[in-house]
Amino acid sequence: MLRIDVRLFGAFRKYSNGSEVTFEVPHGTTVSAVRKHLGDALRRGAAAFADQPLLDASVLADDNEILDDAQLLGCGVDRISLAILPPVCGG
Amino acid sequence: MLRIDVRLFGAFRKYSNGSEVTFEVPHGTTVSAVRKHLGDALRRGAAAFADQPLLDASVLADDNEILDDAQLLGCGVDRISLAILPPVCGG
Amino acid sequence: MTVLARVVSEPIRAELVAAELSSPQYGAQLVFWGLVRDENEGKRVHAVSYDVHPALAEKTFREIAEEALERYGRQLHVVVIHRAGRLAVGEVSVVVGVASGHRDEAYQASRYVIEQLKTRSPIWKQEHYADGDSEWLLGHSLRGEAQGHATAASEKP
Amino acid sequence: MTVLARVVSEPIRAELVAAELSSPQYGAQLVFWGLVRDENEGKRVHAVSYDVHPALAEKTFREIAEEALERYGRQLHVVVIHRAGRLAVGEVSVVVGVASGHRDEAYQASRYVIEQLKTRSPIWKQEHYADGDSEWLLGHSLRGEAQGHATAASEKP
Repeated sequence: MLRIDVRLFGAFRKYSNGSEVTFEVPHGTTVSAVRKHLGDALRRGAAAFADQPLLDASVLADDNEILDDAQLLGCGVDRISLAILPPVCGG
Repeated sequence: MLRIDVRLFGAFRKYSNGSEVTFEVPHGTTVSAVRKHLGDALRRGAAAFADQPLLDASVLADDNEILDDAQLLGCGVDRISLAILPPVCGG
Repeated sequence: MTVLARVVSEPIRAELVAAELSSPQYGAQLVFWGLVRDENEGKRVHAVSYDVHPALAEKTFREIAEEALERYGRQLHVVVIHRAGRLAVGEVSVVVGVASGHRDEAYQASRYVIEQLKTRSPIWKQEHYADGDSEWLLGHSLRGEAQGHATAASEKP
Repeated sequence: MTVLARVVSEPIRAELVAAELSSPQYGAQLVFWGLVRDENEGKRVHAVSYDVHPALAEKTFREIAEEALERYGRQLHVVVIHRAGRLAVGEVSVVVGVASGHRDEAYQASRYVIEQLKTRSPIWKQEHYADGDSEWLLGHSLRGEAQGHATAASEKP
């Protein structure tokens, strides 16, 4: 199994511990499937998540770029760190 | 007669004493005629003026506004102070 | 061409921006300052917290600045600095500085950078109101932004 | 709305401009700095002398700023400061600062003011070259500008 740490940003900080959420998925899971796992993990959290539209409008990223939904994750590693990016409003 | 002091700016500072030129015109002279008198006065100057196109592209102003060519000058006064403004390039 | 892209947690100093932009070959500097306002949509704002993904945000700033150089002139100098953390009313949240030989490209590049920054940078804004309430503001979804600047780069000026 | 219009013979200080523009209701400040470049049309420039008709120039700045408020929003705050006298390369010749609630009107007003200033203000520029020569630059004739802002005000955005 692949262990995924997802850092929380913006409105996602209201959920889980406000910082990150960790869960496991099979190796070679798509980004799009990881998004569903993330929803499940958040719903299990201490501060339970009930904002599916926010998750639908968000993207997953690694430290270098936003990940495409079809991309496969976890080739050759057991643990990866991602971030969930809700709609942005800098400036 | 009306005595007119014309302050020189920009490229006109090459002429006369670099600061102003003074001449007399009849009361009620138009701005457009004053421009001609100014040309004559400048041509009589120490550093003689020979740049009629510059004068043609310039306007006369008082301390408040640019004067219209048709305007009459000197009603009720014996001396006025004007400025000759060549084409501008601030900024 | 040069680009400075930073996320900072300390106040942004005007002297630093000025020093970064100055050079004898530049006749124009245009500096946009975004500041925390005391009001938004009828609510009294006391402070704003900016949540930032620093690595991705700086990468996004650099990409946007590079696009501006590509569009408006490779001799431009662009500085982009964004604050992270909690800011009081009147504090500077973002600076976009452009230095160039002439003013036209400075205005165009400056506007391009700030508009793109607002819709593409991984930055989130939480307003703290006078009544004690707080709220994360709605924003622009990054879906469709995979592979970085694909969307923006394909739309020509 | 407020307008500050000045001709000054001392260096323009950035802190003064920043202080003048800051206010809790403004979310955006856009500051344009015009600087003396070391080169113009292939000639090495050592310094520039600005000759200014101060009273008329300040009046023109105020008229232009008022037009910008009329066009882009009466809540805008506009600062226009121009140097007079001899400036070395790198010195600031002109500052146009605009503070506003939002950025769009700041960009539009800023651009309007600097463009109008360059073609309507009674200011003249003499360049001093590395070879010792000096030259008054050609400019925009004010003929047709009688009654102040007549020309510019009739041309709508």
